[in-house]
Amino acid sequence: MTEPILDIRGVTKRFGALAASDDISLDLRPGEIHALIGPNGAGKSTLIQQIAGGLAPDSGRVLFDGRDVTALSTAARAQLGMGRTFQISALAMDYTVLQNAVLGALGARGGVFRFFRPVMRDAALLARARAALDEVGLAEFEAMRTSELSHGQRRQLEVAVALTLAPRIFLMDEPMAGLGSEGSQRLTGILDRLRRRAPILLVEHDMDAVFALADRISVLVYGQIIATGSVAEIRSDAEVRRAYLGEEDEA
Amino acid sequence: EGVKVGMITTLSGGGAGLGIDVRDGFMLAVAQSGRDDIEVVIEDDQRKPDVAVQLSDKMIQSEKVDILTGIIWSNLAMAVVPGAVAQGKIYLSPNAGPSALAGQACHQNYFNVAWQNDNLHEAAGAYANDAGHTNSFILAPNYPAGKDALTGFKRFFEGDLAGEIYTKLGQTDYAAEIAQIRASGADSVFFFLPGGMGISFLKQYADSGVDLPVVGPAFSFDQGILQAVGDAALGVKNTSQWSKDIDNATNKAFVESFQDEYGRLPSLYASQGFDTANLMISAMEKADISDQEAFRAALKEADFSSTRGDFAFAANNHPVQDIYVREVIKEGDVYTNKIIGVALEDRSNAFLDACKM
Amino acid sequence: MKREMVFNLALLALILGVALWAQASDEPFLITLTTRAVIFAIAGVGLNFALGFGGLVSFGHAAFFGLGGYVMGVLAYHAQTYTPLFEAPLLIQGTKSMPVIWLVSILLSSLLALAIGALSLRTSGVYFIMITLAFAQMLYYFAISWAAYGGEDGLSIYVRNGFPGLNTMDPLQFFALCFALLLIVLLLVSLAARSAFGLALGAARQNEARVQAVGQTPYRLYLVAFVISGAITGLAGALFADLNRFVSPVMFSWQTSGEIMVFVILGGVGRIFGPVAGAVLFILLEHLLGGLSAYWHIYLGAILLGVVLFARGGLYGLIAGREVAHD
Amino acid sequence: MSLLQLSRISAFYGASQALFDMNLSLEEGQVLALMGRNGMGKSTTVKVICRLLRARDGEARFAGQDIGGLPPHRVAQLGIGLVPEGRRCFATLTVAENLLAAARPGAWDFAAVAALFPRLAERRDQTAASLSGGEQQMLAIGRALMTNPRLLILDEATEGLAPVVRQEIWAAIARLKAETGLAILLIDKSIRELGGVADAAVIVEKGRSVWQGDFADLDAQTTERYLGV
Amino acid sequence: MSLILLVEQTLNGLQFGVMLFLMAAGLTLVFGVMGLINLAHGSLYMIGAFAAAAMAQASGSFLLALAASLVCAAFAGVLIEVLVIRRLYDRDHLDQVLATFALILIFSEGTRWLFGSFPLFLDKPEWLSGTVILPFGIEYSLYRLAIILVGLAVAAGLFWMIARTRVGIRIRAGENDREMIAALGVNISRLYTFVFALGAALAGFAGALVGTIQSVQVGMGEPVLILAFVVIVIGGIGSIKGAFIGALLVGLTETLGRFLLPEAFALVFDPATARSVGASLASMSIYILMAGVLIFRPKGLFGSA
Ligand SMILES: Nc1ncnc2c1ncn2[C@@H]1O[C@H](COP(=O)(O)OP(=O)(O)OP(=O)(O)O)[C@@H](O)[C@H]1O
Ligand SMILES: Nc1ncnc2c1ncn2[C@@H]1O[C@H](COP(=O)(O)OP(=O)(O)OP(=O)(O)O)[C@@H](O)[C@H]1O
Ligand SMILES: [Mg+2]
Ligand SMILES: [Mg+2]
Repeated sequence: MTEPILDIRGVTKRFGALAASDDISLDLRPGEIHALIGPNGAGKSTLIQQIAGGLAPDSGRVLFDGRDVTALSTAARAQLGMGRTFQISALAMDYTVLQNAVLGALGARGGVFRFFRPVMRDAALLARARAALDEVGLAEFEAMRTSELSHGQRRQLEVAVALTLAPRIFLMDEPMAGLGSEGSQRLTGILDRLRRRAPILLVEHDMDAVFALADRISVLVYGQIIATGSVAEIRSDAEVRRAYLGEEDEA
Repeated sequence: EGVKVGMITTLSGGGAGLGIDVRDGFMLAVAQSGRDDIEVVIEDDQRKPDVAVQLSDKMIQSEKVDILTGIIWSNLAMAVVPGAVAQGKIYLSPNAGPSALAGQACHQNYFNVAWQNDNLHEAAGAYANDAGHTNSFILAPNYPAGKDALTGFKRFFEGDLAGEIYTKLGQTDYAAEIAQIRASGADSVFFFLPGGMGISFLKQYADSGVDLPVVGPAFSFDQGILQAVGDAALGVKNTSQWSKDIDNATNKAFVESFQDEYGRLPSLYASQGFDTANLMISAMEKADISDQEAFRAALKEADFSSTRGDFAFAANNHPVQDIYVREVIKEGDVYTNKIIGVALEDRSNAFLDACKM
Repeated sequence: MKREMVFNLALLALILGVALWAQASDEPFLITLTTRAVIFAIAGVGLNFALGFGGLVSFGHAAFFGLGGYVMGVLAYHAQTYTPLFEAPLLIQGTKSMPVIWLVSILLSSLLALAIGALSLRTSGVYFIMITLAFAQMLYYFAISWAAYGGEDGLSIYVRNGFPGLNTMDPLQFFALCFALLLIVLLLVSLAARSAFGLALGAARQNEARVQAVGQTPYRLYLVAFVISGAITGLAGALFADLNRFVSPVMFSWQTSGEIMVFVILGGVGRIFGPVAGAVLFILLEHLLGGLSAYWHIYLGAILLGVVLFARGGLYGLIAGREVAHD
Repeated sequence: MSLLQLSRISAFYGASQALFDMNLSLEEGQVLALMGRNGMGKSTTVKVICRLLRARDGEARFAGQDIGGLPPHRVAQLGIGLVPEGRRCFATLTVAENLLAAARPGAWDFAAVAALFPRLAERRDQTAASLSGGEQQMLAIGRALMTNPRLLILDEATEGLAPVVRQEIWAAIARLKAETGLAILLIDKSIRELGGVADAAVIVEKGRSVWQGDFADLDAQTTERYLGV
Repeated sequence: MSLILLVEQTLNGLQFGVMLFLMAAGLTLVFGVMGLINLAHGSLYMIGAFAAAAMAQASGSFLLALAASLVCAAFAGVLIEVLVIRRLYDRDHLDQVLATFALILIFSEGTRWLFGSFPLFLDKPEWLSGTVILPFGIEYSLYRLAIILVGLAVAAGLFWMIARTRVGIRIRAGENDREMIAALGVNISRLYTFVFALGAALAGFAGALVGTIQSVQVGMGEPVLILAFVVIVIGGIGSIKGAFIGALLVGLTETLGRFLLPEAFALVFDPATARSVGASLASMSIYILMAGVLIFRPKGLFGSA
């Protein structure tokens, strides 16, 4: 079996009495899409935050490529190759779509402390940014101000920026949210191709997408992983159906 | 040939009252002289040193004035005067008299028609001796003029100091200081807190139940702000080179005509503005401004009749004059001052030796 | 974009034109006034770098303006009294050479900005506004009671400092010097605004989480911006003190911070030339309205109010359109 | 007469036009699905109805009244309850305060909302900012119900919700429809789930209403053409 | 230095703190609740003091003077809210700074134009004059005692209003998302006008109460404004509790610093240096306090937002 690139060991996070992450262990292996599903408020975003570095766990460790990154900042982890999307879009709203993408490319390349060369003339960065925009279908909107994008378009841009980073892994918190059916299908296609570039830890409520994409699924309920397995295993797990899927599967 | 005067003074913002009085006093004298060869250009310095410097440049370079005057505040004077006199202009100070300009940085073109900054404080020290105070508590804001004030007071005061403190510039609450005064065992208080600071202090002092006698320079008891202090000031002794009841014809006429003209009682600052203009006019009668040496000599003679009575210039171009003790009284509805004695006679200043002119 | 460029050039031409015209018609004071506007513009461009591009609303830029002023004051004072600044551990003499004074001002302002920034940038928003104010106020009160250099009275320098090959006492030559510095500063700032750093800084202003997620630390971006900003404003302070041949604690006061901020807002936040337009307009108003009435502040207030209410984005917003140019 | 009627609405964001010719009508007690691809103008239509965006042209009537010139709060008081895109809960207020802030007298009160979403009662004193995404969505719906509206507008109300919760919400919508006769304007990406409750549908494309009719009449060809599925 | 003096100074510090709270309360309300930086708060304070002085002059009644301060400041508040501030809610803070800075200019010079350049007279009434004897034999001004009580009452009232009442909740909701609360049927404009008027009235009231033992003059508002900002930032913006604690902290630091620092330095330096260095440091003390608090608690003591 291949070594996991992301390895979460016994992570615990409490908010007062609530254990949002309760001794969670989880890993992500090269080439796979590992979906993390679970009811609202189960602690998925909290876990993603702890992996990405926005929140420090009370205990437990996060290993990235064999290295303990628990103490590193968000920026440092991003530089090591963690690319993430946010559940609620986090974009530079006054910038154009292209500028947001270039920002991602710049972050990946480094050399932010350059003061005299116009960054929007940097061919390498532009090429990378445009490729990402093209991939999510935003190419024709590159000159638009981000604040003028519709909700769904912003979600697409969010993914595009993560793409520009060319990360070693993707952490995606509900990338499908807000996308129409067409958009979801398109993104599903993108993610499917993406897994070969870098494995994806995918938090998603869109079961069509999850079932279509996931190599493995972990189910988080009340801060605990209650099941991990293949699509088929999870679909047929009675506990999961009760806590999360409901009648979904029957339709 | 006439004279062109540039007046830079504070006409807007919190300290405007002083500038307005200086201006009004000055212009009254000019009007009374009946001369039509005096042109006065007036500008507002907003109490900002850099604005004052800019205005002085304007007066000198564009307006091409012969004489500058009007500045109220020492820090503005320090910003403007050295440059102006170095460029060959005559500066007549109607108010500020920082020690540097009396000593090291004195200049033949700089004449102070009000006082050297220490004078009124020195007089307060002298008066405290006369009044039999032997253990005084003294306070002033923590800036150069405040330090000068306490130094001036101590120069003449022979008793002990029950306490000596510097307050914050612009401070408005004095409960802590008053508590210290109460606890200090002092028999009297000397304070220098110009403007609103003094009003606040006096009101709070009167409210505190401490009733030690208070002495201060005229600045906190002048006509302009006395009404705002009200009863709290009654009976307080203060030192001043001028008072509206100084008994001479010039002063009587000044007080009367000022009241006629502007509908209010003149203040210390108004008298200084008035005297400044009259000094200038007296020089104009003797010499032409184009002959600066002669004009300076004429100024130095101080051959004008001052509202304060006797007036002469010491070697460093600062006044030699009597400094009075006044008491705050109420005349009808109006709070005002009454002279009760002379604190220092023919007082010059402490910086004569430092001035190499 | 085009229109903004035209307006930029017109603005510079106006400044230059006024100075030259004043020289021709022998109105040296007008040159001085223009120089004042130019220097304020430099200070504003400095503040704008932190405020406009980084969203760092510093209400304490008087700290750098004042420090620059005092660097000039103290160095020149020691030079003119022939007393050394320090004797131990090494002998430091005063100087009357502008380039040296500028360098020292820039250096010390940068260091001060580094210290203030490092502490202040732990906070954000209104807290940042107030903590920067706090540091400036500390310096203000320090300067007021610092008797060695005049306390509240300040320090007078009788003769303007020198610049090799120029007669700085000549208003036009000193103006030319300041104007050249303004141009240099504008050039550097406009390069920086379009650079990688500018892009990342602007993104940090808009969304810190985004910048972190692409692997950058907003704190570092902010700190660098703040230091650059402080250095530019410090240089302006040194020039301002030289213009007046005088320095006093007023340069440290919160009113000064406020005025510099007004230039920036008036001209247009985040516009490279905004502070230049703001400073010119402000000085012009001050000069024109001052003679109008003793209560001229009312008119000034009304005009400023009108600008905020009806010209969104300041003068540049009004004239060059609301879009911030990106290329 | 329709409860809500939009005729020939055009609207702009600054200089860019987002709605060109938008027509829509919604009857009392009806559930209307507003459909379209991303960025076609669904949310913009909602903003125009709630007067958060001023229509440049055209007419908007609600309950017989022209709402084009009314301020937003007056429109809301006429009986429009909005669950906006992106939830927009009051972040620093607690759950209870969020609900209370919107409350107007009527059948919906805290107890009724708590019965619909028990999770909210559990989180009663927690600030909205600390709620999970789904919890915030419930709060936004509860908040709109607290205004006791005649028309409830749900803009992507099930976005980000777990399947069980989504089913609950769809069930709740069905119940609202059956029991209260509340008119509902629905925006959602799941055609299947919309089909369970919607009576009628309007499809927007590039700021124009291009199709309006009974939901049942939506055929595969139409959805393929306008929605890409 | 006696213990009694120390106790008395502590009391003075607390009293000064309560006085500061009166000034800061309105500011934190407007600032925290409406997210508006109102530099003209100091002008409202000045307007209150001038209105009180004019009314006291005309009627001779202190209570009428206080009423006048409330009414005039509230009226001025409504006026500027409707004419100016209302257009600025959705602008960034900088536009608000410039606009309210302009208002300072207008109000200050307008007041000077109306009332002249000299300070006005405003004194406490007979029935609040004199001193009372507190435990430890401390002689204390009755008027200052009254200010403490009024300050506490205002604190309690505001706290209750913001935290508990429906109006308070809606105001805070509006602070989070003005558009959304309007879309829920709340007339947020009217609510904000009300809040602004309330904040203005409190400022004016503070101006009258404090002006009575300080000086009523043009420009009196600006130093107070800065102090009030310091207070609410230390406490955490928008928190009435924070403003209260912040005010007491600033009051104590300012008062005790002025008193103790020179004494402390006297242990190390000669008296003259100690006085001067001590006083300089005391001038900076509240700024040092503020910087210190913010470095360790970047959102102030009770800040959340
Ligand atoms: N800062 C906080 N303080 C207190 N509770 C918190 C905080 N952050 C999150 N929580 C709680 O922790 C739980 C987990 O939240 P989290 O956002 O991780 O959920 P989630 O699984 O992402 O849900 P969803 O699918 O709805 O987004 C929720 O109940 C939430 O209310
Ligand atoms: N605040 C805004 N400023 C400028 N343009 C905007 C703004 N919001 C939306 N738009 C533009 O208006 C158009 C319609 O947007 P709208 O939000 O109504 O789309 P939508 O149909 O709700 O899409 P989605 O399903 O993605 O939410 C979009 O093309 C978008 O670019
Ligand atoms: Mg989540
Ligand atoms: Mg939408």
